[in-house]
Amino acid sequence: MRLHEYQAKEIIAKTGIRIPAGKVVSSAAEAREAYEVLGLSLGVVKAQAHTGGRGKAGGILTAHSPVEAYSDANAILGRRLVTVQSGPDGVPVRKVLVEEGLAVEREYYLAITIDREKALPVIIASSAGGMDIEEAARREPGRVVKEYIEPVFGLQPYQARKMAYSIGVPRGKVNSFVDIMLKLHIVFLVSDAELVEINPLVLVESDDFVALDAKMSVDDSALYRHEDMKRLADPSDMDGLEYRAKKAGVSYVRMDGNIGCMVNGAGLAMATMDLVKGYGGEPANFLDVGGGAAAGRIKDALEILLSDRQVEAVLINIFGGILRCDELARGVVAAAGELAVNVPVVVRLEGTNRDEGARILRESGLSFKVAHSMREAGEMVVGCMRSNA
Amino acid sequence: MRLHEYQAKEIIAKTGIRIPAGKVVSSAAEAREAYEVLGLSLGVVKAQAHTGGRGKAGGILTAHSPVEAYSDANAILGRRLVTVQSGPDGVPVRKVLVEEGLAVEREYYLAITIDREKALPVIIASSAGGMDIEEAARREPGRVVKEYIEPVFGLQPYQARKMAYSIGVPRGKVNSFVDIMLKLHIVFLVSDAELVEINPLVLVESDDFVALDAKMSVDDSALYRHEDMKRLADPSDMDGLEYRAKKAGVSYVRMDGNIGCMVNGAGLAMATMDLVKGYGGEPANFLDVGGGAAAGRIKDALEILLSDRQVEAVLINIFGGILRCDELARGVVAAAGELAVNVPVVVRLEGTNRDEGARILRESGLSFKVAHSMREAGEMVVGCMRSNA
Amino acid sequence: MSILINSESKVLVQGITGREGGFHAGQMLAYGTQVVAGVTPGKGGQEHEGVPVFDTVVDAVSATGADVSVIFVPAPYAADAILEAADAGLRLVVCITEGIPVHDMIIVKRALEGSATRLIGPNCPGVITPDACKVGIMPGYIHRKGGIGIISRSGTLTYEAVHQLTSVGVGQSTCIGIGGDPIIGTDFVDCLRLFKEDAETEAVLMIGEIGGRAEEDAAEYVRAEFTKPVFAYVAGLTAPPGRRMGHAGAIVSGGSGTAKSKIEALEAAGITVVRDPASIGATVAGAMAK
Amino acid sequence: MSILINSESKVLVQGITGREGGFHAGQMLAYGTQVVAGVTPGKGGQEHEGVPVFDTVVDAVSATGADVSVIFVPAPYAADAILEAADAGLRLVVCITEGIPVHDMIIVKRALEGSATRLIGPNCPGVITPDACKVGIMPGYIHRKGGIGIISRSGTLTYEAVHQLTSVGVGQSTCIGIGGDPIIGTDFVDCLRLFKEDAETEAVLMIGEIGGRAEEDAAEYVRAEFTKPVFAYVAGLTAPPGRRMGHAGAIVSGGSGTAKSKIEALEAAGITVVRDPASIGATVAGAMAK
Repeated sequence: MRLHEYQAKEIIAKTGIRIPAGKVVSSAAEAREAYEVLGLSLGVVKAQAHTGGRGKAGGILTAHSPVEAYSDANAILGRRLVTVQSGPDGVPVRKVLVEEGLAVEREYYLAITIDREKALPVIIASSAGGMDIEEAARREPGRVVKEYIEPVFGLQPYQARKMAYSIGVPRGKVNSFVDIMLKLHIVFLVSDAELVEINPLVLVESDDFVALDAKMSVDDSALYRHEDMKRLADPSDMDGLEYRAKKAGVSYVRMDGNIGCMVNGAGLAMATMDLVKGYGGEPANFLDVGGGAAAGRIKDALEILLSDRQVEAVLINIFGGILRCDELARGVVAAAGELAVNVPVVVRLEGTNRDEGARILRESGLSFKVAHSMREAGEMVVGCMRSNA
Repeated sequence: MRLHEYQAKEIIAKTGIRIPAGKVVSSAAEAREAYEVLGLSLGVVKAQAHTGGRGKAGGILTAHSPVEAYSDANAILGRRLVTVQSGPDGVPVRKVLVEEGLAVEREYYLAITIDREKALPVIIASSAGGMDIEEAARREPGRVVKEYIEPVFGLQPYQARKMAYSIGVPRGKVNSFVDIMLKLHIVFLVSDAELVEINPLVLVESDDFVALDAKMSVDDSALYRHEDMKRLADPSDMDGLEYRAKKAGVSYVRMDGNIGCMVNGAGLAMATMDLVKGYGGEPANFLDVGGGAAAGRIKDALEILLSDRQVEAVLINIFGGILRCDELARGVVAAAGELAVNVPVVVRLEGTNRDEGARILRESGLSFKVAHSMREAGEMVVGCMRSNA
Repeated sequence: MSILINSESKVLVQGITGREGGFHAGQMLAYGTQVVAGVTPGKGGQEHEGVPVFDTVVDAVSATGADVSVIFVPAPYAADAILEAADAGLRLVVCITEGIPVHDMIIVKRALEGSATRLIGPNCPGVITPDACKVGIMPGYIHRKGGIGIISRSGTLTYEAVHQLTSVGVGQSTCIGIGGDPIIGTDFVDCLRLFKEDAETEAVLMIGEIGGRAEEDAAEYVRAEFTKPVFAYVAGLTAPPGRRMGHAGAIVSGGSGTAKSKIEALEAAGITVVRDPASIGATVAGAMAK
Repeated sequence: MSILINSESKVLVQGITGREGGFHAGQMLAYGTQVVAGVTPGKGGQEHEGVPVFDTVVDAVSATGADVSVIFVPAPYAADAILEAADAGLRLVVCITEGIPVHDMIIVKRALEGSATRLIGPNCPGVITPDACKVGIMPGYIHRKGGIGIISRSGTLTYEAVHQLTSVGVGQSTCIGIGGDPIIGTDFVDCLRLFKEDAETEAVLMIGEIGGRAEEDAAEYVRAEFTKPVFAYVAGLTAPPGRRMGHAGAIVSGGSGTAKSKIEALEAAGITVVRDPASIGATVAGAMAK
């Protein structure tokens, strides 16, 4: 689960790490008021949206007066922010953060994430703050350092010190920098985070470190032990269909194509998308109904999938294994009947009683095309599109 | 640092482990009032003193009325409690704990301490609660189980479960028992404890576990990071001389003999006591002034040592090494002069400028006897006693 | 021969009285697996389909001699279940459970370091040696005894691949679902090492997907040390970056972990990469027939 | 020959700008030890008695090739200093600091497991190879080069023993103060193993004290594997139970760790136990003269 900048900042600020004075608001009028209440002489208005590259996309604007804060917020709020990372549709912006502008002396990068291959947390620091870290690592590898964090004893002060000296933090500021690293590690640990990032962490004129921007992502699997985090989830941030899918317990990722896919199992679902593409079609989505593929979920999934107006054909690919295909077919028929499906549907079922399942589909009176292999399924669904065209 | 029962109970109760309703008081009148305020029908009045074996020594009495609580407290308070563990002098009792009496179904033992050889915490549980654990381990080893706690991942629920089943905790109570073990481990960790012990942990009629007695000892070296624990230290619990020694930064343990010892270094101090004993004398104390043996400490130490009325002769054994013996001798002379020493003092100095040191002692006008080796020192000080007799 | 499990394996089911654990214990028994014990704390003394249930793994092991465990306990308790199995000295622990917090797995992984216990999974379908032993949730009937070792990060996609192989008459030595999480007990390289020493395994099929660099590491290992033929399929060529594709571990982040880069690495190591997921069986069969 | 350190050892002083660290760095230099670097975070770039000071151990090592570190930093920071030294790859770390919390040492001990770094101490006087290298705070001048290896839990008591030996003309190969804390990096047995392989060491003198069972373990090892003559002295025959005698580790608790039981174990292993602390030198000299 990704948190918004303002949410991540609130969490890290609780440890004592300094963040700019600021207020999150959802209207231009509130932005003007926030500027006044905060008593700012220079302000920054920042789109709160789950994407990087906000600055270059016009999602971060400066304001020198309450009126400018109003107009900045007006320019940002309510539209979809399209950045290099957001995809062509952009992401919705429903809140802005109004913050004090600070005179920055130096910028650093600081993050803790998980190294999959080592199966250990890793802390990364760089004197090339403000930059994308992969970019920095490519362009100036000497300015990026990292240390693995042993779960035995956590991040040790000496590791933090070593990194601070190594990236050239001014000698008098090393202790403060180390302190921030240790605090960030606590945040990482107690939040079950996948990522905590401060970029840039800036040294301001008053000689303090301030977290100018922050990113945080929490392990969905661990949310059961973080009621406070769960409350931070904002449905309005998600694509409407993706939110419905999440509530239905279905993994769904919307894409640009027109062939809706419904599959059981994540790997098979990806393979099915690749199949569609390989046979000349364009998948409209990734959709995994889960290994069990219970009847209720089948209906929810089909409904979500068909709510995408771009979908012109549907491919259902279920490798049942232990699942009984006749039961599954009845579920699909029932769902399709209720939902009044008006696009071609190709179904491929494999598993126990698959012939009985195929018979049920064929005899349902609904326009299912039954495929007997993945190859046939791919060919049939792409063929539907050709005959549509 | 050893905590009192009531202090240990307060700490473990904060985690949610149940303790009997109770109140700590320091007078008989307060004990009577506590019995009333707690609304008890059966009460227990327990001496709060740093020693085991209180029950058999009359330090734990039952009360069936406020008046009995009054007389129990009267019988316990103010006197020195002599138990099998306290030594012949006993320990002072300045507080009693007035608690509800409970109907006990079963008794267990639970403790976490540090295994020196494995360098790991170890958790010990037994169904022979209420008994001394070494005793239980000797008599019924099958009823005592232990698990080492990996610092990597702490006490794991499966370890606690395994122990609970293994000592025969009733199946329906295993989860509660495991919960208590995990909580006790948290107490152990966050308190920098050397020992946390609940003995007995009892299953009462209402089917709950209650910590009927608790012991806790905290690492003195870690007290700098536990301001709250430091406040629990009660000078009145210590022997007056030992308290003065502690404040002066000197390690001092009082004993039964009449030859006071002042030594630099713990090992050498023990060896010096053994020397005294080996040559036919009786050491009055262990006293380590520390490796450096600064002049201020020498004076404090000598003062403490001489405050013991039993001391009839003093042996000062300093192996200076890098320390300059002439400076040390001046310190000893000054201290002895100020303190008006009227018992024989044998001094053995070794290290840089030891001859100059010996000269200063001899010419001081004070009655120092200078020894040139440990053997001579031992012989001389024991000889003093013989000539006294 | 086979790797990890065989007809002698004695299997213990952790969470046997739960819905999933109970159902699959039955399925494993039906396949012929020696399911000798179950564990559910608090249910010791009961029986499930004739299998005795114990309160603790150590009790189950000492009573039955189980050497392999398969875990179905819910995610919040699964890490503890793995550690309990390792503590009791089980040689192989297969964790089916999905959704174990990654911070828990960091600790489990570190705790198992240097221990004699091998963990497969979590979030995996398990391990099967056709006609000998099934430890997991895969449909047994699609398998056929033979010479192809399979290593896969996926569940149903593996069934698909096995089904294709069996359909064209190509059998399997052992099929291992290594799991779809970012942190897993045993990876491609670990399995390749085992298949290298297994006389029955003639060739290996790897089924990868986006995320991480396990396939790249496997490619490196194959190039340096593995001489049997290797085939591979990588799912997710069409997956958009920055999005998790169902599996916790299936995500392209910061430009790394793409299917394209994996396919390139595998091909550079001389591995036959199948592009069309419908052609896995045919490709392997064709190559092995030569 | 000698163990742990010799005239080639390059020593780094952690906490060199502190009072203790600074003084003893000078003393070590005066003894002839190659003190090549100091470390104090924030003081990098300074010099102390001609020795360059660095901010981090890794910088000091890469600039000077130091292979041994001696730690004087205050107790609250000492565990971190040990871990930093180990991380930088130092072969030997001698920690003089007294009063490190025991929970910190549990973690340090676990972290060093399997690493190439040996820790001596904490709460110890250090290690000296007479006429070659002194890494610690012991008075150098009392030592004399020779054939007795010394292992001791104590500080000044070791000086006393060394002084007695030297006074009767018996020299030392290497003297190791292993420290007076309950958890230490290197124990009697570890040192005995090293002395076993050291050609120059003809006999070993162990100086123990109450608390723990390190002496008992050493007795067991000597009986099973050690063939050179061993002498021992154990302090604390008169110490009362349940009281800490100065050292954090010197306590008889629950009836175990008494000097009596240690002496019995040592004698049962054929070790010559000296009862009179004033006769250590004479006893060893007498036995070695035979």
